[in-house]
Amino acid sequence: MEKSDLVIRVAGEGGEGIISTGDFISAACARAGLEIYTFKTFPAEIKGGYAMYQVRISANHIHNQGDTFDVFCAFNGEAYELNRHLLTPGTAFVYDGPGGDFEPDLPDGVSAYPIPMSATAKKLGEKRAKNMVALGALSHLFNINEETLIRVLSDKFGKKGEKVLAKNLEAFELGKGFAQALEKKDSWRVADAKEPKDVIIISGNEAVGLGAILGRLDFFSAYPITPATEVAKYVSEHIPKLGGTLIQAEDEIASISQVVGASYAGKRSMTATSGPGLALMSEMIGMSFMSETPALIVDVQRGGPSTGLPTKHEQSDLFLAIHGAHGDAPRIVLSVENVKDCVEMTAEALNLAEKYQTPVILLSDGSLAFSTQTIPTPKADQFEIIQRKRWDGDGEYRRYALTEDLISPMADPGTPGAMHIATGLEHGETGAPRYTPENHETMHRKRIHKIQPLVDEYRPAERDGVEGQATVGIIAWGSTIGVVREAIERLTAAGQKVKALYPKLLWPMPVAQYEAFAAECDQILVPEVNFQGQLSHFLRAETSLKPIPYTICGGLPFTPAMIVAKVEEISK
Amino acid sequence: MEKSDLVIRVAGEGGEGIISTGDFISAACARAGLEIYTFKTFPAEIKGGYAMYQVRISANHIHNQGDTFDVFCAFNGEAYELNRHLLTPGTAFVYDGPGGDFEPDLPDGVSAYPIPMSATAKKLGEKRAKNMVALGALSHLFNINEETLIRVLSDKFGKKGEKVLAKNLEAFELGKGFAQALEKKDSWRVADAKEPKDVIIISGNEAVGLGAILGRLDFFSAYPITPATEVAKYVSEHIPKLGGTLIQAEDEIASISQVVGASYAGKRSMTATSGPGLALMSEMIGMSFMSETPALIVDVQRGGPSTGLPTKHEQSDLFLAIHGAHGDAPRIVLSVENVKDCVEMTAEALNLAEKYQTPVILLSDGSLAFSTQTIPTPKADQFEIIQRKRWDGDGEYRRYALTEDLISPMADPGTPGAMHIATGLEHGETGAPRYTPENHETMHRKRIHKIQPLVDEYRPAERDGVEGQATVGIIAWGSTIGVVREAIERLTAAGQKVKALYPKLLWPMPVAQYEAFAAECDQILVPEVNFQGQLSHFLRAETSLKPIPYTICGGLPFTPAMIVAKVEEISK
Amino acid sequence: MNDMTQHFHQVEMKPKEFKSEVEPVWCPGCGHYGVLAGMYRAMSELGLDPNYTVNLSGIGCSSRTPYFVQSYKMHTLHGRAGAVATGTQLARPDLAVIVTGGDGDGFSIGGGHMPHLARKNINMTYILMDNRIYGLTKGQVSPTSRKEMKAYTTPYGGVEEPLDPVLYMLTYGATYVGQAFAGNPKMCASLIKGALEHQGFSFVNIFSQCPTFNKIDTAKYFKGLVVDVPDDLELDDSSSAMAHVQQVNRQGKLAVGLLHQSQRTTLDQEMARLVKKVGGNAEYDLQKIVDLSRP
Amino acid sequence: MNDMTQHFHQVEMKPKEFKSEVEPVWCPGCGHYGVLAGMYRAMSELGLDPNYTVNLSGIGCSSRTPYFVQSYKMHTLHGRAGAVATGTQLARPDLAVIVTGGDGDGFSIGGGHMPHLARKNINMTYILMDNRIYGLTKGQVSPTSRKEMKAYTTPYGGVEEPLDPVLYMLTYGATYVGQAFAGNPKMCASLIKGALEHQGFSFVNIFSQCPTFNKIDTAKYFKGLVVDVPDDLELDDSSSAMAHVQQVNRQGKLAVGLLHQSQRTTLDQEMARLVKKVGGNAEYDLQKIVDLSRP
Ligand SMILES: Cc1ncc(C[n+]2csc(CCOP(=O)(O)OP(=O)(O)O)c2C)c(N)n1
Ligand SMILES: Cc1ncc(C[n+]2csc(CCOP(=O)(O)OP(=O)(O)O)c2C)c(N)n1
Ligand code: SF4
Ligand code: SF4
Ligand SMILES: [Mg+2]
Ligand SMILES: [Mg+2]
Repeated sequence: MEKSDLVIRVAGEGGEGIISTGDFISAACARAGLEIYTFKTFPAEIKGGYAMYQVRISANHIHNQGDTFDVFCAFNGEAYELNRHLLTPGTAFVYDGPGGDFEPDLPDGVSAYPIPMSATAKKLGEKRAKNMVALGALSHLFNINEETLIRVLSDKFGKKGEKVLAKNLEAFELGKGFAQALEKKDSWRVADAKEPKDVIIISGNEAVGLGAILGRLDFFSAYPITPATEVAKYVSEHIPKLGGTLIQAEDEIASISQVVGASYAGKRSMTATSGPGLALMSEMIGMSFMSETPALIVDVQRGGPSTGLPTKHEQSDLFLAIHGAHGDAPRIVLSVENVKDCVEMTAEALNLAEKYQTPVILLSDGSLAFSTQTIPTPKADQFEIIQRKRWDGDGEYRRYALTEDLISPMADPGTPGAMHIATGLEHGETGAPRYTPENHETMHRKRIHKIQPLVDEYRPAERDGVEGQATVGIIAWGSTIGVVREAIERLTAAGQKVKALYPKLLWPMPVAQYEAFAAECDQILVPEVNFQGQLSHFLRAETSLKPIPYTICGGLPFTPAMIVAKVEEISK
Repeated sequence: MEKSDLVIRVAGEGGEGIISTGDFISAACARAGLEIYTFKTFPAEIKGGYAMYQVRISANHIHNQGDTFDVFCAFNGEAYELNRHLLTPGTAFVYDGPGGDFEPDLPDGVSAYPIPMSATAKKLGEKRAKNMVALGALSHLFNINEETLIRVLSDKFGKKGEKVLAKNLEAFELGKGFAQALEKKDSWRVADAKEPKDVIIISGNEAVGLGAILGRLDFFSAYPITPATEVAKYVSEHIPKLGGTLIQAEDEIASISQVVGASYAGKRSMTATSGPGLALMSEMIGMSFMSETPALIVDVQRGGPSTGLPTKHEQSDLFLAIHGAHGDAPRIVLSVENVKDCVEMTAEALNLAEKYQTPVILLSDGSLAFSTQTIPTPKADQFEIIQRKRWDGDGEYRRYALTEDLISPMADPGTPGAMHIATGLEHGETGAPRYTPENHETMHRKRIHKIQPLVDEYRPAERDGVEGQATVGIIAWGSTIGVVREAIERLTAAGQKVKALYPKLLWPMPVAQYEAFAAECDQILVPEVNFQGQLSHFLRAETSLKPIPYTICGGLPFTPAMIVAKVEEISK
Repeated sequence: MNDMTQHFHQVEMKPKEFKSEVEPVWCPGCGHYGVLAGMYRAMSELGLDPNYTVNLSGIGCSSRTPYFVQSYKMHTLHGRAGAVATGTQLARPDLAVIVTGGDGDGFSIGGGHMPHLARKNINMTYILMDNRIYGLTKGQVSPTSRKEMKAYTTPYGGVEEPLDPVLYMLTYGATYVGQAFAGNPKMCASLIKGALEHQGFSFVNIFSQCPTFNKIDTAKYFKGLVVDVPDDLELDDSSSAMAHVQQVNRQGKLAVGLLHQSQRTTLDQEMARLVKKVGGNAEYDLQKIVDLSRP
Repeated sequence: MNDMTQHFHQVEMKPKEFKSEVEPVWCPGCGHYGVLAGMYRAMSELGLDPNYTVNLSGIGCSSRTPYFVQSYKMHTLHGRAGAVATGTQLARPDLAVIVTGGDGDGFSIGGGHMPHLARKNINMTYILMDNRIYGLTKGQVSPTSRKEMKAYTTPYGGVEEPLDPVLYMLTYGATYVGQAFAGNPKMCASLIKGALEHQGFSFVNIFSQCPTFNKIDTAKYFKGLVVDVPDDLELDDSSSAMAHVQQVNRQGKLAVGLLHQSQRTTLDQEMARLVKKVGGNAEYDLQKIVDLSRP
């Protein structure tokens, strides 16, 4: 790795401005034409507690949060203690001192830069300026573009008045001064500013919201849950601008019910939740399936089961997403890799729900929820809006007409001549109850087979790595894909014959693609952040693949180094 | 099939005494030392509509409802119309005539016996006596033991007073008289009375209730749902006799919540529901798993998905039963074959929940729910009662202590020195929240691996058919097993090399048993009443088997003949 | 005007013309027939365009009602009709939205949704067909069953106090609350008509006998107990209605008639206000929203 | 006597001895501290044996309470504590069963269970820590949020009428209803003590400020509004309580103190009656039950 691909971690007590420090660095670097990929952990408790913000910065494209950090900035002793074991020879270490609450006993080879953050803030009479002191120091030490940083600060604090801005800039300058007085002992530096790119910087949850808006969402029903709530927050701010509606429901069952009701009324409708909410929605998702009413459910997965690890990352809702309803009720299940996907695939998922008249579950996860990333600025008109098939007024209307593509025209209430019933009972073509064996088989086939063409219509799962036969083929889903991309880069650079497949359509399964991929691999490795190896299960069940599951479930994502090591282990 | 293995179908309008006619025949035959196996369909609507009762009677052991019926008794024209296509040369046909509401145009070879049921009942001035006339005729024509039948009628109507009894017996005699006046044209007859056996006659749902009582259930929380409600009905009548409690909750979420609460308080606790209820329970089942609180959930499956075919048979909740919760939360899943299993496996499932401190889902289905069968009278003391592991008072109490068998001692509230918290949050050994990666992995392993020993402890799945290599091996679950048993009998009798495996423990999967079985079979056939082939899915995912799924989902169970035909088809 | 009143007096249809092609499947003597007759009549009198009407229901005998009515309709899940209807109404405030369902559907499994329909003042009409029993599942106690009732899972008699639907809905802030007996389809019709005309959440509780499973709350029983709301009841004050209902209940009687009607902004009006506030419209330049996330 | 009163006056423990080893994780100034202090004090004054006490909760800041109290305890799911507690109480009527939870937990997702706890008169104490906000999820409107509140998913201000927990519980038939302000732990303690002593379902609503996310319902705000229940309120008549609460609300104030207390058979007593009626006991001959199914 070139030194200009830099990872900076800032940590301290929640409320000390850890998050805003990271956000300032990110924004400044983005303005300087660099890419950023951030990763955060929040305190499990409401106030105080340990908070961490890590930002990876590069002049090149970044796929994940990195293996570890190069620069560590500790605001307090707790942050130091929790990260001490991660400091290795070469790490640059910036900390609050003298005058901080701890004195580090550093491992050999760590370059330390004491900056009197608390003391300076105290002197300035503004405790909250502590992070500005740190920021000034970091900017100088690691070449964070000062000009863009000052502009970011001015934009942010300018709104709060001249005095606030001046105070913060003063702290910044003091921090910078302390750093200037120190000798630079390491070679870490952020890449130099480039031509600014046309990017936005946005978190995974906001990106889902943005995707929904660009996908011309009409109706959103929310019930708060970590780590999904910010989707609703984003949508609530913008959906009225489109004339749409966001309602906070009394619970997740009401949310999905309202979505189904609004969709019946002809509107593009969705909700977003996490595992516990998805579990509660199971019955109504079955109703959406049976009554063929479009519905989009975004599940931002968290550490499970049950209340589990509500603020931590996991990819463990795949079983529930694919199998979570009584009876046979398969649905479309997609998963996003990164923030860019959050925008694009949410818009796309709305289209798929409308097109196939069925529930669609889009899986995101805890590591993307709060990860902010630079992505090319989406163009509002780049998103095709697919409308549901609507009745053309010809002949007699039958809601569940058996058509060639198995998709029946819908009719919004208010369409003369098309009054009908949508129902969760088994029914014939008109919607009237019908319990004969033949009808049940026919209608089952209609509902289940109608989504099959998606396997071919959907863009093929992306492939990565070497051409031709590989010793190891990796299949990854969700945010693990970004980690695998970098592992593949490193492995192929090292001459290893490895390749990877990145499915985003998880159900119905693109079996032929899996088979073709596997045919070119001696072994198949499937890394995922859950205990049972959930995608491995589906691969074993629905393809001829014999995947080697590689599972971790400690609340953290994989790192590229872990994947590299695993590949090396199994290809020995 | 010998002629004394007889299937009689009685059909007509709901409310005409179809069900009681069938029940009388069943009871009389059971008293005469014969076995019975019944099968019913109820009108989908509340009153009126088509009702059908089929009873299979044999001197030998019966495993299912039979291929079709030998004797058909039609109370009205609708019943005739609905069954006409099933009348084949050889069928005996008893019907209401002259004076009924239809005149049959019978296929060739059907032996018809007109009995003026309505007219006679009218003459007697008691419309409700219609079925007694039919019963008298049937008794005479098909050798239904008159003595036991009269005793059954006396026991039943005796309670209602002399006059009622006399009137009914008069109708019975008249019916018999009409039959005596007719010439017997077929050779169908019920086997002669044998030494009465020590049996009870009970439906699948009542049997689940009885199993719960004999398993010393303390607490049941009910919410009505077809086809599971009779479990609660039975328990409500008898649980107070044990000093236990049944509560009707406001919904299924409350039911499973109450079960978890009662179980925390130290009581053997359960609920019973059908698919929609199971879907709603998903989140709290995850809580039972995470907090390691025993809970038994009986799911009497019906036609799905959604409201589906609420009164019809299906085996389609296996996906939900095994995978229905967010996060990794595998649980014990069992399924019953027949009414005898309903008694025994319910008692057993209560033990397993207690022993493994985890949710247990016991699957029954719509075809067993109302099927009454003769089974050997259970002995109240034949049921071992396994208590949960309780703290012995030694040392410091930790609710989630990591023990050798991964099962931690529980402590009922009121145990001094053992105050603790049970929780759905990830936790350390004491129950206090703990979110470290290492702890999550350790506790996950504990909860998931602790049920693994069950695979070996549980009685091995029964095997059937030929010894040695088979051309076809059938794996069946649930009530389909009974159908396969008979198919295997016929096929082996015909010299076919077939065998079968009857798993009742569906999760965790007894992989070694499946492998050993498959090693002796050229092909594996998996018949199940659902669309996607749900057990086949799990076999493909968790074993090396390549099952041939044989799925039907028209609301009706398989018949032995269907299995035989399928085996013949694939072994060509 | 973007509300459902625009679809009033749009058609001239006799009550029986609101019948659909599906025949009711209820038992003879079931009170639900009376409610249905009342609905037909109310729709006819209002001249309600069935193309702009959505009937929704949950699961139960009563929840079969939509099948029998000319309109758009949705047969949803047990207890969820109100929540589904909320989505429909907010999505299309120009529709007349009607929910029919049972006492179990509404106040047992659906009980968690009821307060929010009322306090959010969702502009719909909720008709509760209260037979004090679970009909479709063959006779278990419901939350409105009287304590003395023996039923399917309470063979030794009930153990719980019943609840009073209108008292609940008054507490929840429903802006229109009426109560009737199915044996009086005329009163049913007039209350349903009033409910449909009402802007906001309207609730009509209708005592509806279930001769098949509820042997104690018979038509005769209900008939003997109903007493009309006095003319001088202060209709716009929900506390008066509550006091009146409690007083009649204490006498062992049942108050029938319109109990309460008041005006409050409906949720769809609030939403329209929001849209206006932010200058929302279908042509809004989405790029402006994207641009907010520039670094 | 097989009820929880047998565990009163069994221990001599100071309020602080009811603290568990887990330190509260709430923000400085959070009202929930006051509620907790009230609980410790009530338990101490009652001499309640913590070994026979079960504290249950759902999910929320308030639902962390059981962790901090000496007793058996269960941290269940969002909205489900009341239903879980019902199972615990019926299974072991000799235990003192306490639920603590938030306004969202109790009246949003858990709202479907509340009526049934009350009307079934489950012998437990339910303490609602009403901060009029979703605390744990960082500040969304709850069903008790005032309409004017701007919050996480209501950036342009709220759109719904709040509900009043005590009015609801009075309508539901709770047999003990009190209301207090967390800033007055003494009143909290006395109401909680009364609730624990009460046989039947007792409900105490406690206004508990969330300084972190609810900037309008501050401690100061609450403090300025509370008015004590007058001495002459007819405590055993729930309509008096309802009228009083409504009247105080109309003045823009908040009624605090004991509002209602009455006696009615509890569900566990009904169950015990059933067992007695059928001659039930642990030694009952099960074979007799089997034999009922002989043909
Ligand atoms: C989730 C779920 N649980 C249970 C049922 C079974 N169920 C169907 S209708 C019904 C109750 C019907 O009673 P009510 O709502 O009062 O309507 P009625 O039949 O009396 O008109 C129940 C419990 C179901 N369909 N879905
Ligand atoms: C099924 C489910 N949905 C949503 C959540 C997320 N959640 C946790 S606490 C909470 C609300 C907390 O508010 P409240 O009950 O008022 O308690 P407070 O934090 O204000 O004390 C929510 C929505 C959850 N844990 N489970
Ligand atoms: S069961 Fe009762 S409610 Fe249902 S249709 Fe029959 S009479 Fe009506
Ligand atoms: S967020 Fe609010 S309710 Fe939660 S601990 Fe902080 S102050 Fe208390
Ligand atoms: Mg009812
Ligand atoms: Mg709150």
